Amino acid sequence: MTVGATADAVSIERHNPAPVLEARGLAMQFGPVEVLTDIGLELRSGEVHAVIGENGAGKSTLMKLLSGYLAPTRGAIHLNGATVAFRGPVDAEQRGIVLVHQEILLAPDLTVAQNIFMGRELRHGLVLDDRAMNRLAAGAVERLGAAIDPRQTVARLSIAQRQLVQIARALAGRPRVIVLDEPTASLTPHETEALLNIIGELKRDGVAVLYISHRLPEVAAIADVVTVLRDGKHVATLPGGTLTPLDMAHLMVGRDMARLFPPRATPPEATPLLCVKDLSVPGASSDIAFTLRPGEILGFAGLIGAGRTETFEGLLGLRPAQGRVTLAGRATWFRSVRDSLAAGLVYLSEDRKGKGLLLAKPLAVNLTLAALHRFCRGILVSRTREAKGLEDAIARFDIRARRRTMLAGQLSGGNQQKLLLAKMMLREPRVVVIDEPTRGIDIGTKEQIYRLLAELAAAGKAVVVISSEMGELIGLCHRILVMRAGRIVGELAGEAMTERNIAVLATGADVHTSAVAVGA
Amino acid sequence: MADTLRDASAAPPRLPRVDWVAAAPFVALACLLVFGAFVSPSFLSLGNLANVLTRSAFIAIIGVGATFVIASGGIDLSVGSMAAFVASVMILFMNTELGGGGVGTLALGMLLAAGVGSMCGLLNGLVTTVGRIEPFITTLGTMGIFRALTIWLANGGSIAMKSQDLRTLYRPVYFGSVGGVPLPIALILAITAVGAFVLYKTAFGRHLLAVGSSEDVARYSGIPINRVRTVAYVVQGLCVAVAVMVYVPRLGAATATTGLLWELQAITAVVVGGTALRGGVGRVWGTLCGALLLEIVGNIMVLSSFVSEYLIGAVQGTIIIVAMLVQRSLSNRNRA
Amino acid sequence: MADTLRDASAAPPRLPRVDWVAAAPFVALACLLVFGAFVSPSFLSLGNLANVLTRSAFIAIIGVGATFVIASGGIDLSVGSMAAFVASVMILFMNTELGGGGVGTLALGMLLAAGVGSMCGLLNGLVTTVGRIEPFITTLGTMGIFRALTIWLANGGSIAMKSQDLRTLYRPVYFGSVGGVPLPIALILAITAVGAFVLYKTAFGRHLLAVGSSEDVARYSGIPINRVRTVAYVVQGLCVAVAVMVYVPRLGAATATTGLLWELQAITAVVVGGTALRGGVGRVWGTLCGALLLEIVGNIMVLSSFVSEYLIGAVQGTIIIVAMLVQRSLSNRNRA
Amino acid sequence: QTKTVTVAVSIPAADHGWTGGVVFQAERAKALLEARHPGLKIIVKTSPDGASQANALEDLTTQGIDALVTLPQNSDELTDPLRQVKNKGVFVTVVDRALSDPTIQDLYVAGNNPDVGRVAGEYMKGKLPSGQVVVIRGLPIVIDEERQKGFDAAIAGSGLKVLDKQFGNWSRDDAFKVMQDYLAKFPKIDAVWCQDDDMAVGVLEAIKQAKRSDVQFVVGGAGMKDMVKRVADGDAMIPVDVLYPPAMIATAMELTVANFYDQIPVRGRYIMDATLVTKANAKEFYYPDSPF
Ligand SMILES: Nc1ncnc2c1ncn2[C@@H]1O[C@H](COP(=O)(O)OP(=O)(O)OP(=O)(O)O)[C@@H](O)[C@H]1O
Ligand SMILES: Nc1ncnc2c1ncn2[C@@H]1O[C@H](COP(=O)(O)OP(=O)(O)OP(=O)(O)O)[C@@H](O)[C@H]1O
Ligand SMILES: [Mg+2]
Ligand SMILES: [Mg+2]
Repeated sequence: MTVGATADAVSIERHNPAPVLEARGLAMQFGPVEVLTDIGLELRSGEVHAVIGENGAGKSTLMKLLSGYLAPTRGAIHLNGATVAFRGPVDAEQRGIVLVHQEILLAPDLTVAQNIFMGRELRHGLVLDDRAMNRLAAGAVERLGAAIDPRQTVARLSIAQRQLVQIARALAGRPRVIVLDEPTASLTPHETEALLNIIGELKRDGVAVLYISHRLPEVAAIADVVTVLRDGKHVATLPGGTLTPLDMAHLMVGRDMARLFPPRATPPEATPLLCVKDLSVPGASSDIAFTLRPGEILGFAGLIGAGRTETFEGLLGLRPAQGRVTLAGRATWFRSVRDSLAAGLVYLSEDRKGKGLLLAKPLAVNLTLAALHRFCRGILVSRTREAKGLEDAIARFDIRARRRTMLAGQLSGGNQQKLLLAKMMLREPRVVVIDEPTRGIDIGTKEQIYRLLAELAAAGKAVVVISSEMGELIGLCHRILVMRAGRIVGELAGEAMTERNIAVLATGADVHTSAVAVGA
Repeated sequence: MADTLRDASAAPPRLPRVDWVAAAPFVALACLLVFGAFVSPSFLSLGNLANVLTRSAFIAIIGVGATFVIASGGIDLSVGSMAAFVASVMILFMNTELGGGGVGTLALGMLLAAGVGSMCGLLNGLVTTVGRIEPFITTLGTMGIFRALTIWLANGGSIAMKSQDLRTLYRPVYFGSVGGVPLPIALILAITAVGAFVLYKTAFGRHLLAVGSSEDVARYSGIPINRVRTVAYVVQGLCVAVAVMVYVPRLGAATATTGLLWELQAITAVVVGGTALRGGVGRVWGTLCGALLLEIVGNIMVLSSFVSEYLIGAVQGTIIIVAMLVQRSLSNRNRA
Repeated sequence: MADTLRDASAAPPRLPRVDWVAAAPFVALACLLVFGAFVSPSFLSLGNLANVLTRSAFIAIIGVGATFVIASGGIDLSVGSMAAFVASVMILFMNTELGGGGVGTLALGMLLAAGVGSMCGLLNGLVTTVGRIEPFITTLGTMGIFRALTIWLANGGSIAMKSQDLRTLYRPVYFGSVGGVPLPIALILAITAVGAFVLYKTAFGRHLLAVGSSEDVARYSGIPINRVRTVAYVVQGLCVAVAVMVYVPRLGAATATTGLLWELQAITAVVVGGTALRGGVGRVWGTLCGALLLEIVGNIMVLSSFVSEYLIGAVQGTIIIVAMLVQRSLSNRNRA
Repeated sequence: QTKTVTVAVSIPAADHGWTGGVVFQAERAKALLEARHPGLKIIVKTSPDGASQANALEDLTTQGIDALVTLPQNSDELTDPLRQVKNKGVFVTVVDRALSDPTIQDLYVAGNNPDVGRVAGEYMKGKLPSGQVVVIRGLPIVIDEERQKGFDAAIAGSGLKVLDKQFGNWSRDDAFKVMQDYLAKFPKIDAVWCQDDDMAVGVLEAIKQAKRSDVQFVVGGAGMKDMVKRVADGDAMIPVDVLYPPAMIATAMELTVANFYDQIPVRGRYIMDATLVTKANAKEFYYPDSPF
């Protein structure tokens, strides 16, 4: 395997110019833990170099090393052949290397335009030229296939919108090397396509692109070179064209991937568990109506801004809303999230950093937060039970935590998602609403999560999946409801559940959608 | 594409016609004015209003600086003592009559005040940024220091301007007026306008808000966090100095009680004005409005006869809380 | 999976032997003790140390409550006035001699104090949570209210315990000692221990810290944010009441100046103790340490005779800042 | 041989004009006395409030002292702490504020607070058979209360009508504000009593600004040098001043020290009555070098 890899690497060398950016024997250590060992990587201009690997493999860490956010404990970085030691991200940015973070890094109180131009504001003389900045910002975002008011404060944007703003900011700097760490994780096919087109343009302009994604078809479609990491070690570097998503999966996980989606159990004809009528959430959605049976997996599709998240936040008492709800035949209304939790409904937010986890607190604290009573002896919180709970969760959800004492914020993105899942499952819910369940999750873990959701359904729980990945909705759900501009515009089931139909309903027009956004 | 445009534009909450959050303090102020008019006929008299506005100059001007500090994510408890200290130094200097005992002396005195003020601010700034000490503690410390220095300079007594001519020359700065408008009022408006300009229209202001909103993001964007923070404190110091320049001509003296509790009033004005203490947002005009609000509450207390002098504090506290409630209920409209 | 486990065992949680951040306040305290010993021979005398520890009881006990409030992301400026108010009510009640004028009266008085204290706390809590008003403003308002009520109850004068027998009966609570340990010191330790237990070992404490570190996360996890916040203020109120129970036997009277600036001292103690004002972290023992630090600084000021009376405030301010610098430099070791 | 005596002086912090004067006078007396008696050690300590003064008393006694001269922040609060000092066998001199238990003090030098109010009231009554006066009080503490009571008692049954009472916190600035508002509120004010000369400064400024001729005069108190000077100069607005000299602390210290060095009996009560300073006697009470 490795032999073949090197051979291919050589063949790449032969017909390519010298690399712009090169990593030699990079190693990174956090406290006692070495999370990257002797990584070598060559990046050439006009080339898209994809880095793939499981959650926690070390991708983001590597990218942070290459863009000056972290300093390597060993090894060297060469820029145009010369060794460089970045004094920080700003230094790296001035040398033409910019990183788009996996997690959102924007100032919440400032507007979209203000964030995009932060640190490099336009001005005539003393005065800031806000008009120009707003105009350009609007353009930059539109180029990414979205329309966001540049004067909107970031705090009011949805995760997906924030992600786009981040990318727009990076592109505005006209970098020579751009590092995209899971840029499409929270994007719908539409924006994904726009982004991939832009990457194409960048290539043509001779920009070098480092691209991280767990959406292997994307990688297959755009990568010229693919580097695979596993547990912080370099596994292989191969030409992109030759690899199918399945090969990649194999290289990443190190075992043969079973089929991604579990067999679909036939939907039980049980009486509806949850029945929602004319639900409306001010500012996001109106007259939503649907029913949910025990053992059923119901999908919600839609474009960014379709209002899916808000709809369910409204339903579960997380934001003001009106409507009629019957749960197990009894009419109820959830005034607060506590009501809905008590009634056995859980919601896993798409914003795991902002609303899911206490990043500055240890894993155990996060895990038990929503169900602390289960870990108490009388009024005492039992550390031993917590530790036990953590071990169970780590085992059941395969959370890659090098140390039990880590802070949640130190987990890799995907592992944070798994921790959040574990946390909410401790509530032993009847109805599970999961928003973007596999955002930033590696393919191996995706399979685990899909299996888990299927198991939940099989165990008679009702599951709602809100996702921007049509593939996973189609592969997983019994029925799919499609939302547009805050309304349900259609229901698809059985054979009718195709990318095309979803796209048609979601956009309200007969547009062509690329195969790119399909889950592997 | 076209569809997403329609789609997304359908969803994002369109900014409301009136930004209630920003308007709230002014509405609260209006309510208070009406209330005052009911409480006492003399309240709306021109003379009274002029007095109140003029008096609010100190807190209003200091409040502009406080808005900067708070928007940058800091806090400054030392402004009151700082005012006393700057005033003492200024007066002691003017008593030396350097600069000819006339306008020259005044000018030099004001310059000195400005200098001392910014130095005090710089001290606060450096200790918090370079020394990396919670601003609360830093400025609590310097609060004690400035106050003590004042008392020490005054030998526990008061420091008064000796020369009567100089006083009469200086008096107009507080009591005079240009085109019917008392000078201090004009000054308030000027300073607030400048403050608003700097905060909203210059790169420095933008960086200040960025730092206050998210230090990491600001740092990654190459903004010199420590410098921005420090400058905010210097601005605060300058505002204090300007306030002192208006304060001294009023009674021509600095005493142990000069500037007592001004820090609380300034911060209250800022918060009542709609600036959150966690930083990242700054509402300069709101602060002005908050300062007026505080001064007016005090005025109404004295004008009205139905509150025992013992209970005035209680009523003031209640009014401020109620004023905030009014605001809150208005701001909530934005949610809808 | 397997390798995850291996990794874990390979890398045992090797936290630094000493957690410097937590240790820092104690080190600062130690330095101050040494300093004090140099300044005055009588400083280290048992009698003096006992005095200092004993009188630090008020701030230390109130500080425990403040740690809760601040850890929950709030702040309480009203504790000083609240103490004065609770004390007045307590004394006025005991002057009625209800309950037989003996131990009964004392017991009832203390019960009443506890009741009033928690009510005051509840008020603060409800206004901030239900009324959704910045705690800074709320408690600034109630600060004025409680102070004014005290003045009003005292008719501008002071409220003293009338019955001498009751005083003599009550005095031991401050001046008495059990097994050589002055009662207040024992009480400090007890309260701090209880505080630490509640904050670190109970579900409520866990929820409190969660709310303080991220309101959203707490809410999405189904934690009753408002209730938790409110209870934090009630705890603060209770602590104030307990402090008052120790304070009254000491001076046997409440006046308009009782508890003046205690809020600042309490908050300083908390911050010096290593609790950040932004919430999410609470160091109860650190707060105790901060309270001692403040009291000792004051004590050294009185014992030392080389500082002009006018400059004491300056020296105190400087010492506190230096103490923080010591801490900061220590805490940085964790980075290494 | 030189006899060594340690005298502690515990007084309020210099947080407003009058207390500032007290601290100044104490420091000055300390210098004089220590110069006169080698072996004499005087420790002057100030405290911002009753509780911290109690602390200071503890700390001073632990240092070992022969005598204590104190101007208590508040008699109710400090009676018990002073009793403890007394029980340690220390010679206790109390200044200005009578303790609730007089047996504690060996020597009591009283600047009679109720008298400050009474004298002012009597003067106003005499000057204005009928008229409207406004009052600006100090801080809501005992002294203020006593002065107010004295004033009310003096003008009771006279033609004087008190229009309004507000606290000026013994601060010129606050007094200025209050007076401005009084002037806005009341079309006719005949006279002002403001309890303390520091506040009188603000009051005069406010009247001057309002250009109001109806206000005939202002009566302050305490004998601040600028005010005494105005009286001496025959300023119509400040016809008199009610003496309440911070120097009384010095008197107390003198006597206390005398008790140790010059074998003369000093135990007892010294009431310094609140003298009415008029143009006639003003010269005697004018100390140009005092900061107060
Ligand atoms: N600040 C940190 N302190 C300690 N460990 C860290 C820190 N940051 C990351 N790690 C660890 O380093 C390893 C690699 O993390 P990294 O974020 O690079 O993974 P990743 O490949 O980006 O995973 P994902 O696909 O989920 O984003 C993980 O085990 C993570 O727990
Ligand atoms: N915190 C918020 N405050 C105000 N408006 C918001 C907030 N979050 C999202 N919105 C707006 O509500 C609309 C719907 O949000 P969102 O984009 O999350 O819908 P969605 O269907 O969940 O899309 P996705 O889940 O793919 O992000 C968007 O237009 C967004 O701008
Ligand atoms: Mg990552
Ligand atoms: Mg969403």
